[in-house]
Amino acid sequence: MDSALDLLALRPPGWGGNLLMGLLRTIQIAAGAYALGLLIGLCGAMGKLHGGVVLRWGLEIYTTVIRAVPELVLILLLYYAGTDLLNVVREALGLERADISGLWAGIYVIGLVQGAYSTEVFRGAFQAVPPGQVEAARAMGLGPLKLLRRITLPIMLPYALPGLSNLWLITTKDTALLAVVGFGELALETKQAAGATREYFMFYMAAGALYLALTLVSSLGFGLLERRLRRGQPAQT
Amino acid sequence: MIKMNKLTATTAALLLTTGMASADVKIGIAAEPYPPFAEKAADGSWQGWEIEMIGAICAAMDEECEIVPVAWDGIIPALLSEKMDVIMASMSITEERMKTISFSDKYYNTPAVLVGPKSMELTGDPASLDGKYVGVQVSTTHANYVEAHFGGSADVKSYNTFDEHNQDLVAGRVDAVVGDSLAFQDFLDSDAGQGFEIKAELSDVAIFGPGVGGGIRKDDTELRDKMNAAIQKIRDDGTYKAISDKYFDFDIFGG
Amino acid sequence: MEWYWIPEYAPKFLEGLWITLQLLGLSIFFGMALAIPIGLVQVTGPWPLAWAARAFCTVIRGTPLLIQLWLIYYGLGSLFPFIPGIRETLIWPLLREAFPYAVVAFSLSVAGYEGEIMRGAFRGVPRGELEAARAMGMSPFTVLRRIWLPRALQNVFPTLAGEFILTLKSTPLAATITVFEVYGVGGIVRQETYRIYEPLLFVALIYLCLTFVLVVAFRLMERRLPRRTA
Amino acid sequence: MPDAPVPLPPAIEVRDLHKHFGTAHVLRGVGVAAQDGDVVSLIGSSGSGKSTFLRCINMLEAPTSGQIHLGGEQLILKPGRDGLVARDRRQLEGFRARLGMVFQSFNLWQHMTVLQNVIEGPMQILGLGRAEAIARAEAHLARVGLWEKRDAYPAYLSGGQQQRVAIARALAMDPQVMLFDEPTSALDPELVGEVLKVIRELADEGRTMLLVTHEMRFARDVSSKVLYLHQGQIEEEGPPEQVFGAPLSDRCRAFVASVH
Repeated sequence: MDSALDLLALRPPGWGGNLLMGLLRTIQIAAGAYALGLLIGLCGAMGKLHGGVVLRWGLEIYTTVIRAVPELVLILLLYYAGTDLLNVVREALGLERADISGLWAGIYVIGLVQGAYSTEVFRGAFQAVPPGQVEAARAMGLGPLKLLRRITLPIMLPYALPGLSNLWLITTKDTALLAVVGFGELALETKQAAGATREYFMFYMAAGALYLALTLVSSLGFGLLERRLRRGQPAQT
Repeated sequence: MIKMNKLTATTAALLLTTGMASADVKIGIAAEPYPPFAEKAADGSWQGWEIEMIGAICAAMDEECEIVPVAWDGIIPALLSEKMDVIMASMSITEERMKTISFSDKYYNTPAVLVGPKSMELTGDPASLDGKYVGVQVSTTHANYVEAHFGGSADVKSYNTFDEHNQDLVAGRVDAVVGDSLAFQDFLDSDAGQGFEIKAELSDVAIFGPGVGGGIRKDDTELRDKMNAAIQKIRDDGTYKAISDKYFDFDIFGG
Repeated sequence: MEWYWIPEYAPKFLEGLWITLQLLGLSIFFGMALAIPIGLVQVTGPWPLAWAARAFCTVIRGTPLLIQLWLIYYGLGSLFPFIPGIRETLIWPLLREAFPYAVVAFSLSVAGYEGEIMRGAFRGVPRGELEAARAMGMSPFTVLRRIWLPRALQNVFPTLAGEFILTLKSTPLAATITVFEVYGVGGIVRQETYRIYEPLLFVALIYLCLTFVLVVAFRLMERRLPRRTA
Repeated sequence: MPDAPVPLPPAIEVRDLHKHFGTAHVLRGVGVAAQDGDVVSLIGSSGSGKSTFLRCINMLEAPTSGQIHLGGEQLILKPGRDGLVARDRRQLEGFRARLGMVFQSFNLWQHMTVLQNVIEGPMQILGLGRAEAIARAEAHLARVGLWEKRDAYPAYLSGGQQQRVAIARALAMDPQVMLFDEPTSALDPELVGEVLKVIRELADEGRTMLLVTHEMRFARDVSSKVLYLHQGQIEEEGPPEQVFGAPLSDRCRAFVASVH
């Protein structure tokens, strides 16, 4: 087992460094995708709650389809469709064709998927905001943007947080699916290391441990965040 | 028969990153390891015979090249959607593929073989594989061969990568695998491959075609002509032989 | 868009569909069967068992299913050569197939997620109802069998539809270990026809229909099973 | 109490307000005018439209028709999806800033401390500096008797305390008119007194107020004018002595008798 563990060393011929680079890339993709997902989710929730009929129907189809089709299928579809679409747009604008780098493609693909889920999370949270508290701010003459920033968002966030922390964990795990498309994140690095060394068991265990560490650290962080955001609310028993 | 010095394999002097700014020519390779043609080293670089060949051809074409690793099963769609300009991933030139893409001239040709455990009596004859499990990589000419010749007698299992069916051969989940003779060499030389040997050479020109070429979009004739000239050039000036001699002690170009 | 290939591959898709449904059904069945003890020991079990169950749920929920699947299939497989005689055992025909590994991996995943939910469900049964049963002279096991478990399952039922859909959406991962279910068949079509979008769209449509059927079926069932709790 | 009309425009004047909820016609031409320092109480049974009327004044509900004037300035309205809406958002926001609203259910912002609740409006809407806003907030909190609670979160206060904070929050905007929407209806009986005491002090100071309430004795004591609403119309209107002592309308008499 000694020699097998040597393969986890951080420098070549050890593969530990590759795994850590993969982990870093996983975190980059996950963080970017999560941010994109939150943005889509916020806009989507607002659209679902306040938008016109067409917008609401469009969003309904978006969230329903995304949540009903396996992530793996979506990732492949969005990957090809997205880059094609980008190039159609670029050509229409008279620009040269461009390729999205692996990082950005991963962010965009996973972000679009996560957007559907966070739309639902935000929608629920917005609906949970006591209407009276918004009314009190409107009665005082607060404009729509300030109302959103100062009142609605801060009140809504604690309601959204459990769902959002769950989504972050799902996002980090979903990045593993990019390995199937050939993106060099943690799962693919692991597969390549396992294939090159034939130490399948050890490398998959190591990857599992890295993902688990990421999850546990994230949960800890979200726990702290939740405590901070829930200030002003008596502890629930 | 083969001189293996993969420890001294050189790092291809190519950019690995796939950036927003596109290089002149993007060469697609399979993201899965396929030694000794292409595999990822622990230091993160791609190396192997085919990677060096990409370097030589690009130099001969006088082009900046960039390597784009993509999952094998999506490599032709990736070419068609212009994520890359050429596939150089040990892809055999076949009639079926020619319906969708075009190819450069071949740059190597090696026979397909059947590999199985030393302890088992196997031949290339379909009858000897009756009731056996045969592993093969999906959407390869080898898969077509297995389907056509062994489909009636053996139980065929399809794998996404070459590496995975070797893994299941060692685990005993399949009794034999079919693939490229050279690709197997690395496996047979490894510790895990000690119990296995080449059982038979398989030939069927209708399926295997003339050899391995660079996959190019049909409308990209300019690039195809350029690449053909480059292959001819490195064949003529000895670059091809110099690279191949580091890996093999015979002419991999084939007849 | 070209769809000429559909008739040619229809039988393959039907086979794939059958495999998908088998994967789904077996995984939910075994997963739920595992989830019940996993949830229960976390509420009442001795601490080593409770701790182990908790750790199991954390690990399963904290790592990607794809990695779990690869670990179970390729990781375990790479250990076989070191186990002499394994190929002579009775279970070898099962061990060499990929399908059982997929079922095991998905079942463990279901057990990890639903085990956590079962824990809450067991805890959510009002104390008073259990005390009433105990006061009547029921043995602990009878209380569990007649009162506690049925009430907990009742609480869990609404989550089951979600679990079915999540598991259905996980089944394509099985294609990465040579189980050619619907997605895997779509992959074959993709490779043989070199069409980029159509096979994927077709596969997406199949999953959309399956999800729809699941949702409707559960809605009907929920209507038929009157919830006896307020 | 002003005893003669002043040539100044009324502090607030609402004319002929109508409101439909779907097919229900809940306000049928209600109007009110209050001079500076007037305290106008609106009474009536539940569903008479008095709360809706109050909420239409600062456009929390969209009226179907009618006019709203504040200090002589008319709020410009235009047709919208569910009724009239303000044509100019800025004008509406300005109106609202000058109308202090106190709700039945307090509606304190749960994610802010008491002090943060009170400085929010002055800082965000009036553009006051932080120090000035805090000084002003502390003065108002002191007068409602809650200065010590300034760093507490609303969830830790009693209902009466929360409502007093809500009053301080409205006062901190230095409004021209205060609107009270049943300010004590959500309170336990023993907490009603502390809130009424604060409102009475404001009335004594000469604040202009519109008050929807069920506290008849209180309305009688503090009001300069009382309106009795029935089914979306003003059934009786006059000084408290008249409305409570010798109402012209039978219905009003029955109502006053029933709640006494």
